[in-house]
Amino acid sequence: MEQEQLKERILSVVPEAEFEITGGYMNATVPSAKLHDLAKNLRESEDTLFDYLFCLTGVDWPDHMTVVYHLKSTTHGHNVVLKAKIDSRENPEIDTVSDIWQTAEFHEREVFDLFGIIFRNHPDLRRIFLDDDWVGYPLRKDYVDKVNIIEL
Amino acid sequence: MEIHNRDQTKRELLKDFPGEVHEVGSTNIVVTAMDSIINWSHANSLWPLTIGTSCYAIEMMATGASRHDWERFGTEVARSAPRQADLIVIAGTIVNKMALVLKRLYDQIADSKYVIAMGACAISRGPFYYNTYSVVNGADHVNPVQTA
Amino acid sequence: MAETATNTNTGKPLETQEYFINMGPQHPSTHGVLRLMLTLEGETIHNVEPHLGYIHRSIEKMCEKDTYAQIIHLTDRMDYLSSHMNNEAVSLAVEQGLEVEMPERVKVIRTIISELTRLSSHQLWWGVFGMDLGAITSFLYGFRDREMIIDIFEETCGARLTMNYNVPGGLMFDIHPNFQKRTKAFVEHFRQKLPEYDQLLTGNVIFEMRTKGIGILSKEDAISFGVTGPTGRASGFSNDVRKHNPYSAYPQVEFNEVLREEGDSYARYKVRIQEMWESMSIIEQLIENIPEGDYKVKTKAVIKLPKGEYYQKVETARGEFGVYIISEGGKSPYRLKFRSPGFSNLSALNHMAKGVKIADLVVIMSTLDLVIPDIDR
Amino acid sequence: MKAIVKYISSIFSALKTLFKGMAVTGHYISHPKEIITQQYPENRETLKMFDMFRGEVVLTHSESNEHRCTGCSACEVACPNGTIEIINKRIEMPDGKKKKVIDKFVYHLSMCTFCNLCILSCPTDAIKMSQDFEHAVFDRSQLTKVLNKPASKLMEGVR
Repeated sequence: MEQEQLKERILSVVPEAEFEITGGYMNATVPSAKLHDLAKNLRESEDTLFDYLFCLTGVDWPDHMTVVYHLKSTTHGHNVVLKAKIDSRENPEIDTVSDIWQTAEFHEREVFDLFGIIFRNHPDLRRIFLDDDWVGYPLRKDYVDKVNIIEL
Repeated sequence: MEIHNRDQTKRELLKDFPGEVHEVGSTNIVVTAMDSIINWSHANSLWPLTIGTSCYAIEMMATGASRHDWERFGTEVARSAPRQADLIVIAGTIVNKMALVLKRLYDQIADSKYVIAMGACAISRGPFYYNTYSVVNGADHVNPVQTA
Repeated sequence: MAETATNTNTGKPLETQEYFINMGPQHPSTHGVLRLMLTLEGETIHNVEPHLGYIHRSIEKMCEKDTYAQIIHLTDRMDYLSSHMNNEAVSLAVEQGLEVEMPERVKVIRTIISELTRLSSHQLWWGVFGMDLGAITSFLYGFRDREMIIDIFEETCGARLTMNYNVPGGLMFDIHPNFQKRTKAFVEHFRQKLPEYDQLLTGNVIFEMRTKGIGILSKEDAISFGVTGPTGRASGFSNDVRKHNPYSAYPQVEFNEVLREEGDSYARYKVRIQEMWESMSIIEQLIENIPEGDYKVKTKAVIKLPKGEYYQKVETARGEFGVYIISEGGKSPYRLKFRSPGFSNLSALNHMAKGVKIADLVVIMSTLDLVIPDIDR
Repeated sequence: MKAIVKYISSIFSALKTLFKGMAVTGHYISHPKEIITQQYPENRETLKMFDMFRGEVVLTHSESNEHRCTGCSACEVACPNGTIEIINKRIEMPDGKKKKVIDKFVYHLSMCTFCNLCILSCPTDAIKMSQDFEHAVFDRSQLTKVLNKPASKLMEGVR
């Protein structure tokens, strides 16, 4: 599917989506509440069929957080990048997509571990890399650790 | 630990050697009983514990493989259970979560035990010195290291 | 299945109980410091729960403070068996941001060294796979041939494993005058030695019984779990980045994407063996005519990437490796994410290992070809 | 009956594949020239590393104990993990001007990852990688080295 068609397709599901082309991919920024519906729609529709989630990233911005989903369709060969904007930095929450792509289960645990974004309805949301009693979320920009981190 | 020179080390190694060593030219002739030399070599061959956490593990495997072949020195087998080993080669970065495991492995090895820290990450964090939140500052913070 | 055992005194069926067993982090066949919590009934696995983080070194956090040239030496230490390809991914992403085109010479050399790295990784995997199955001979043979490749690397860039040969904007050094001669000699040598691998393992009855039909992963699951690389291709998931998103000199060369349909451990083994032949063919196509030219383009001493987002994926020996750079225009990235192939491949382990015996878990893990620092980062 | 034939034939095919593998091993027993094991440390005299091999960073000194390091700290900045520390001092020149020269070129071998960025960044080619690889010591503090030799001077004409 061409980028323009894809754009219309996403707009028909989420009218408030914003688009941007960077890094060779089309980026669609959507509110976090609409993400799950849009992802399910794109995964299951015959004309889009995004069945391969190849990257799931959490990003910490000064005033909000985003979760970035890189999607590809193995049958049609087209790509799209979905960005879910989470307004709150204190209590970031978003619906899980692990029921749509199974690989998201691990990736979401990683994002939870390092950014503290809570994925609702996730089957097993625990820290994956760090100890269970670790305080704080180290990949956030305001994370301070006087004991371990030696600043250069 | 002070560093010995070559002759000193040799003398120290031969202190409990069961037999006489006669130097003939560039080679040595040993006069001893077969049983006692077998027992001596059993007692003095180090069996390492394989604890490879990262890149260094591959180099350690390469040391044990066909080109370099550490079995020439009596390091016959690399064991995976601490009870059978008497040398830990810490090959790789030790992070906070792994430090507890390493400490337990060290405690489980029977005396006398030796530790070799191999590579920059194990000796002193190496590339992971600055701006990292999870790496232990050198393996000697976890257990004593005899050789780095 | 055997009938349920009964208590001889009461005649009632014996109650079986699930129990837990810990595999790792100190275990020879977890290939590092992976810890698995196994839920077992007898010897049958009901659930596998990977516990990660025993080598989590916070590389992504460190990258936010480093310059782009310094990031390269950290990517070496993630998937150290395909370090050159990891370096290439970061280099390509930065070059994409700077909008510079590499000279043909750089592209060709990068591709040759990538394929040599892939060969060395597969050789090591083959050796260790045999060892996991209890055959120590393969370990010695795999490493013997690997040392020849290591010699080429050592002569070209001075390092054996963590090469740091790619830099943003080209290569660190030009190739050594002996490079072509040595590489040709290696390919010739390995074309004779690879059939030995088949003689030692492939046809062996014990080997086949231990791998055929073990750990089956269907194509749908492979896509859903994002299982890439030889593991995914053994399930019929066509995911070779070299074919689908060609980079460097891959558009110029002819090679086949190795695909198999079975999805079991034996298929994964065969895919890797076949990939070694393909890699050798790629090297042979390129090694004769390395174009003349510069080995790097001139970049600023401290590279500043324009504001924007860059995603670059490459095919490492384990699968699709992605670098996602978010730049705010500074000399270090705002956020850098590594999409490591091992992490996604590991997420399928529980699905594949359900219902197999505990000894087969070692086979499945070994054919997934996990590198734990790549997973933990 | 069929099962018995299958059973026996599987034994024979197992033996056949076993001997096939053993034949490969046997080939190498009878061809000792193809064995590649290095007899280190016996071959220490003849063992030569490749020219490019990155063993450790050294500061090259000429015969008259002069080096080329101006103390510009470019390598210190380029190093990803703070391996190099350059301590400068000010000395008074004969003509009364003060000049900055290096006091200590501290090199932490225990932290070095041999990434070669310092060598590339050096504007005066003062440092290079040596081929030395025998670095084992008994304590990690011995791995911190001062690279400039005592009483060494900056080479004439290097700036």
